[in-house]
Amino acid sequence: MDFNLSEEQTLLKDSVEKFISANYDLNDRRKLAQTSLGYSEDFWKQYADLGWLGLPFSESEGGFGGDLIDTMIMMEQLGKGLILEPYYASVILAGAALRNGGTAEQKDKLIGGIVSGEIKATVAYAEEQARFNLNDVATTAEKSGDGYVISGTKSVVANAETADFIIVAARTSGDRADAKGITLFLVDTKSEGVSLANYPTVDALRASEVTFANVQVSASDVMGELDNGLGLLEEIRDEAILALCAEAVGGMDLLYQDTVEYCKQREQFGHALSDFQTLKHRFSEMFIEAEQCRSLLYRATLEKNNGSSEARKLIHALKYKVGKAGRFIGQGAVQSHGGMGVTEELRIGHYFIRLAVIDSMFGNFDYHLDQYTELMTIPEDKGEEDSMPFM
Amino acid sequence: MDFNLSEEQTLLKDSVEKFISANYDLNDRRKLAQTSLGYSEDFWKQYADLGWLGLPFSESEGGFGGDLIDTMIMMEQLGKGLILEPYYASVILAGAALRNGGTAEQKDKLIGGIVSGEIKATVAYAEEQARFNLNDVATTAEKSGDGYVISGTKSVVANAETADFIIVAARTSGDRADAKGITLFLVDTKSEGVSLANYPTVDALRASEVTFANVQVSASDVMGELDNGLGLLEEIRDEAILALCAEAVGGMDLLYQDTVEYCKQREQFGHALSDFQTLKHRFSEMFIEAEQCRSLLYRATLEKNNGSSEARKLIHALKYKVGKAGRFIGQGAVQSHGGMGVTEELRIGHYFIRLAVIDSMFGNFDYHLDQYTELMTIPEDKGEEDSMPFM
Amino acid sequence: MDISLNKEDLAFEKEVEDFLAEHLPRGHEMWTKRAEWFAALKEKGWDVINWSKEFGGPDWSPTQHYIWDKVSCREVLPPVMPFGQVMLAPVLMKYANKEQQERFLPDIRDNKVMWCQGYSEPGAGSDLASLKCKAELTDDGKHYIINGTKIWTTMGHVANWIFCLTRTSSDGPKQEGITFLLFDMKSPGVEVKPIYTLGGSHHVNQVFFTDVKVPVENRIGDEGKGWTYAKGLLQHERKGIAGISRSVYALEKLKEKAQRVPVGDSRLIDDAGFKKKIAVAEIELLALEFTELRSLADMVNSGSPGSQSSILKLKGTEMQQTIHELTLEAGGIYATPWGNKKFGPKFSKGGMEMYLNGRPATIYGGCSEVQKDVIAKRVLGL
Amino acid sequence: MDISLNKEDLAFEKEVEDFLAEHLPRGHEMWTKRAEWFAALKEKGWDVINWSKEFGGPDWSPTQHYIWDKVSCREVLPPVMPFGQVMLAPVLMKYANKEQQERFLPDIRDNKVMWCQGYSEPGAGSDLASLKCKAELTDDGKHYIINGTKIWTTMGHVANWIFCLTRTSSDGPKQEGITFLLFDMKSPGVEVKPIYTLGGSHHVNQVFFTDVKVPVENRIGDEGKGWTYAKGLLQHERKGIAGISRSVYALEKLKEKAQRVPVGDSRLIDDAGFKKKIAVAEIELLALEFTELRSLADMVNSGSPGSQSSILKLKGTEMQQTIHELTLEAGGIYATPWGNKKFGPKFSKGGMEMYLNGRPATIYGGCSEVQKDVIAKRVLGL
Repeated sequence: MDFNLSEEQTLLKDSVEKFISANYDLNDRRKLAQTSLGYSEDFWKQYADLGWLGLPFSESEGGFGGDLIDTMIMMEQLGKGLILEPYYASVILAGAALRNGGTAEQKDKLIGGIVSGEIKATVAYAEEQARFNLNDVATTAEKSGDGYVISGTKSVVANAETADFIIVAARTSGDRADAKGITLFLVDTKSEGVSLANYPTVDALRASEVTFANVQVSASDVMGELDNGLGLLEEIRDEAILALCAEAVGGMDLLYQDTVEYCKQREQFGHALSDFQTLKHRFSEMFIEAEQCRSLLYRATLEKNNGSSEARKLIHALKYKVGKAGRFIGQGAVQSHGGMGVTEELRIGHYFIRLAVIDSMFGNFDYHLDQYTELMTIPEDKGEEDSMPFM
Repeated sequence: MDFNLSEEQTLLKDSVEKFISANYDLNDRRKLAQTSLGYSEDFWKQYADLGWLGLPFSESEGGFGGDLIDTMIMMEQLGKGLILEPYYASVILAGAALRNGGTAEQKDKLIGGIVSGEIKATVAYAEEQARFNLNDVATTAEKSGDGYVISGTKSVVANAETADFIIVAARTSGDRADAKGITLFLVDTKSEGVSLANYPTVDALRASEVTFANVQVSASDVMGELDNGLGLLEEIRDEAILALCAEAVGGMDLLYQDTVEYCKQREQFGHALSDFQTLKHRFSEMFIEAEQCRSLLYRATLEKNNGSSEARKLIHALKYKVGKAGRFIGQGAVQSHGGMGVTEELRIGHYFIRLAVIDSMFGNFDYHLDQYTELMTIPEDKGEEDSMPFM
Repeated sequence: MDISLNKEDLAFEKEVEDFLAEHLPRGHEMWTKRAEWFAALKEKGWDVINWSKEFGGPDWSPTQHYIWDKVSCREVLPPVMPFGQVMLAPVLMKYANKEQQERFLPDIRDNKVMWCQGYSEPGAGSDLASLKCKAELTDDGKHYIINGTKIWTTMGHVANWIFCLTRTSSDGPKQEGITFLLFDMKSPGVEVKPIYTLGGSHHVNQVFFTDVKVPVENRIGDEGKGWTYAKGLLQHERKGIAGISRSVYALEKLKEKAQRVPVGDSRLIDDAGFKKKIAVAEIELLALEFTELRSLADMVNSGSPGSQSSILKLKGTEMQQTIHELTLEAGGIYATPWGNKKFGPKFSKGGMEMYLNGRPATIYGGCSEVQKDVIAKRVLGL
Repeated sequence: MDISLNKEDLAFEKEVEDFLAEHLPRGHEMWTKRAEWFAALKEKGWDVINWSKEFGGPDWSPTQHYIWDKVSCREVLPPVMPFGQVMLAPVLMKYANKEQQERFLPDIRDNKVMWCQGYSEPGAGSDLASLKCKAELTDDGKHYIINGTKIWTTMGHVANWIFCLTRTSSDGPKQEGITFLLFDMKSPGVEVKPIYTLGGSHHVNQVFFTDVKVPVENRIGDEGKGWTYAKGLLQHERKGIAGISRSVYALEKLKEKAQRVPVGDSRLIDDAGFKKKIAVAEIELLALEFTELRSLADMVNSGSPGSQSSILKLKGTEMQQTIHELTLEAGGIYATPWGNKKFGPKFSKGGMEMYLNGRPATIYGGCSEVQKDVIAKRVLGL
């Protein structure tokens, strides 16, 4: 049992921290968010140069050979910076799709470019009628000659505007909500019939509604198994949730720390705000919730990294807890800051929003609690009475 | 609109208050609870003399002619005293059954005696497999000649040991959980085949498991309509919940008031406990919860008294809220008292227990929230957008 | 005890309903037919409902006010900024001299002058009485010279006039030495700096005063007594903030909206967990409505609200936030596109903005923490 | 980062499991074969697992302690009162002189002397250092004379000896002038008065001392330094109170029990709402187990627990109470008969007693409010 970072992990953590503190001042971030691109291509090149874009890919694929723990460390630090670059879309989402389901050819075609920063990609999975259910896929891919024709609309696709490729979940057989019959396709964004409605999201990132109108793809664009794409989609979701929650935990630390610092300096009724017991206790509770999230993050990440069969359950638990605690911590921070908490001037408001957005991604806390409850182990009733009452 | 008590109501309230403060000192109560009867026949006679036992019965039936508001006032004050006499069983439960479902003959037979204190009665409705569901009745009453033969077991029947009559819900037709086919019967406790296992309950009251083994009753013992007893049972439940919640609200007031007083006097770290902001805020929240319960109590009681169709929904809302708030207030009081909160020496522990018991009666807060949710009005979707966002 | 409305009250309820049915501009007309609406209100004598009879108010009983709130909140009324009519006017009616009343009240009534509020300062929020913005009387006794700053000044960038708490003396307790002044926002030395709230909206400002000259005639009441005048005014603010009837309405609307959120072949309103959360909120509001009624009844009977009234602002704003949260949750991923107008269930548009903008409800007008301190002190005697 | 146990740890886990399988008396034998069990433990060298090697402890690593907790909590072990072995012994091993160690430790190890704790006083609970029970040295310097009272003395009515914090000086800060004394409960002047907890149980007492004479040889360490010795001891107490592994086990048991509660033709475990409440508790425990592990890892690496350890007592006791509440709810009406043994689902027996007895878990050993103060101070620097 060991919770220490290895030397490489410490180096990784330090280098991200250094980058963030040099480049992600709140004002600079705001300006960057308002550019037409919404992020910095320069930074993206630096990410590539530092090896970050290759982090989760194996060395044989031209990557850095990191594991899920490395990604967790990376995302926690990036979360503290609230970065605007499409790391999540291209490296986490598309990366997970390629690593877990890409054919040799697809890997060859994309991974090198993703690692060098020359290619960006994303995954399109959400549809309006599905709410949070990954099975529910109305977008269709109909067999047509050697290939398929894709039609449908995907919602809130992260960084689609700047993605060269979109990996899209479509139905190749079965009814709309069947588990079987879903297939993932690798689609060139420039293909005929792909149209995007782009917008900024409330957390200053970018996303799009992506419409596929009879988009022609070839059989070699199938990613993973035909009709068995749900498993791959769930794999992508699991990894995405781990990354998002690492990011969230990074933000939670800053939320309570900033709040404590702010309240130390601010006086009311002749005392620093931080002298008021109600606030002290709220801060303690915020700390506790952040630490409990960190514990679940470690637990779920380590189990997933070990390939444990308990991993998915833990990931549902994690997403639930991060959503719930994120709201508590975010609201506690805003309330304790008074009016300043919802201004553009302090970073806490931005973390507050980001945590709310993360909760909505891949299902909110209610959804994941329901999922967890369904998977929860119910032991066989041995009918034994406790010989002593509990405790 | 008027929330004032009438002159008669004020007199009633004052007389109960006076009785409680004269007779229900905590030590006296403990001694009384430990007697074999578990309450005082003397007090019972005083109740009768003061007219309390006739409160909900009409004047033509020999009662006092009070309404549900009067009963609420009565129960709130009795709740403050944590009285041990079988008022709830005989006047509230059996009273509701008789008033709402008794035949002229049954009323003649019982009400006079109940009002004078010479007859006591109770209602037996709970069964183990039913949990909180009133439909689910395994006890059977089979037609036999002119009458019926009752067989089955009823649980936690309030004050059955001292009851002369037990009103029991039994199945006369249909399947075990059918809404139709339930009939209430008036059974003399001394009838052959009625056996009781008596015990004290955690709140120092008395209850029994009552077994009916081929108990013979006549057709004139049917109370309310044959096969349509569920409505009567629900009516009894509604009135019982209103009474129990009035009692609970009385206890809540004392819980927060006692806690404030105790913490004013007790010093830690050089300050009265009541100077600590965390405790102050907890007390404020306890006060708020008690007042919110009182608001729902008034609302539900007044609506029920007016015969409003919204009454049942409000009664579910009330029982939910009283269960939930009762736990919050009770736990807050105990926690703020330190170790003293769970000793026999202070009354707060006794209210704490009583609130927990009330929550279990006729369904706990989860059950009533489910019931409320089911009955909740869902307006037709007019498809209108707000022209302005809310607030 | 009786909760039925009496015959007169029922007749009044009908009158309100009929009036709204006849005159209220709906939908887009809310913006194009504003003038007609306000004219109809004035014609009816209902334009300044919180004003005393002497100044043109309708002299409603507390019950009538309650009925108005309850009925009108089911509709969307063209908005009126509360600063003049609701917050300043009661102070003027009570504490200003006749000349000041004649000078300021008619323009407030006719929405001719837009007011803003100069209360909070960067170092004086919940502890408002510790304010520092200085007002010094000139030697000739004719003017005050104002130096200092105010913050969270809603609509300060468009308002014509400001009512402002200033410090004229630092001797004695902090509640003394505060003076209530009115002045023109175009006065030399007034500078308004926007504060951008999350998402870049501009509603609030910080206002800076450098040697702003204010005639003594613009002082309300006595010098140094401004705190007393303002305190009463804060209570008016708080009552409005609770917005219980509005929350009841909003929750009904949310139930409608949740029918429009598809969950596969089902709808969000049929999701047991979500429905139960709505039920919990509804039960709390059922209680809170009655807590408000009880407070109202105390007003009618004894002229002052009972201890329950302290609950209203605290729980009322919590309930608003609860409804915001549920609306945000209902929007799902469609609450995240900024200013989303096109995608997903339409109501999700602005869901996040509403959630963000709703957070300060438990901060301004006496933050929840202070409200609990107040209950501990006034109700529980601590 | 790695959460797997290494080979040695896995071997140890197996060893513990095997030992329990072979020696632990189960069911009713827990009471009849106690002596054999303790003998087997002693034989194995596992009777005083928290003691240092020098005094006969097994010298386990923190990980081994964790494994022991985790494995043993799945079973019901014959109870040992913690006062001697767990609470007093560490103080003796660290601060007592050799003679005292030889005099007291063997009897503690062999459960020959039953100890009780004299800490809290009616006026000194959370603020323990304000204790007043007085110990005065006689003129000849041979004895202390004790006058005062102690409260919440668990098992004081059957204990042979007491370890007691007394005040030998009132000069200086309240933490100074406290002296740690041991004495015989049969000493003249010791009077034990029962305190009945709700339901009439008698476990705790108030103890009164009137001129109780205690030889100076029974003082541990220096006069006036007792607070330092006791503080470390309180931490041992807290660790035990958290009981996280035990809660994990109890929640599994509750899932079994909820299968035995009929809800018509269904079972309580299939009730969506109840099941979800169990899931919420389980998720919190999943996190808390890992928080404990992280704290343990910090112990292994740096010799002191990390800031996470402050969470354990606070959240651990909350989780116990949550499980009590859920068990009470599961019992339904059958939790209300007092001492119910016959009716309803069997486990409901004692449900209310458990709920009541569990409330003080967030009070003693550092109440939750003080724990939050401590986190604010030590972790957040406030």
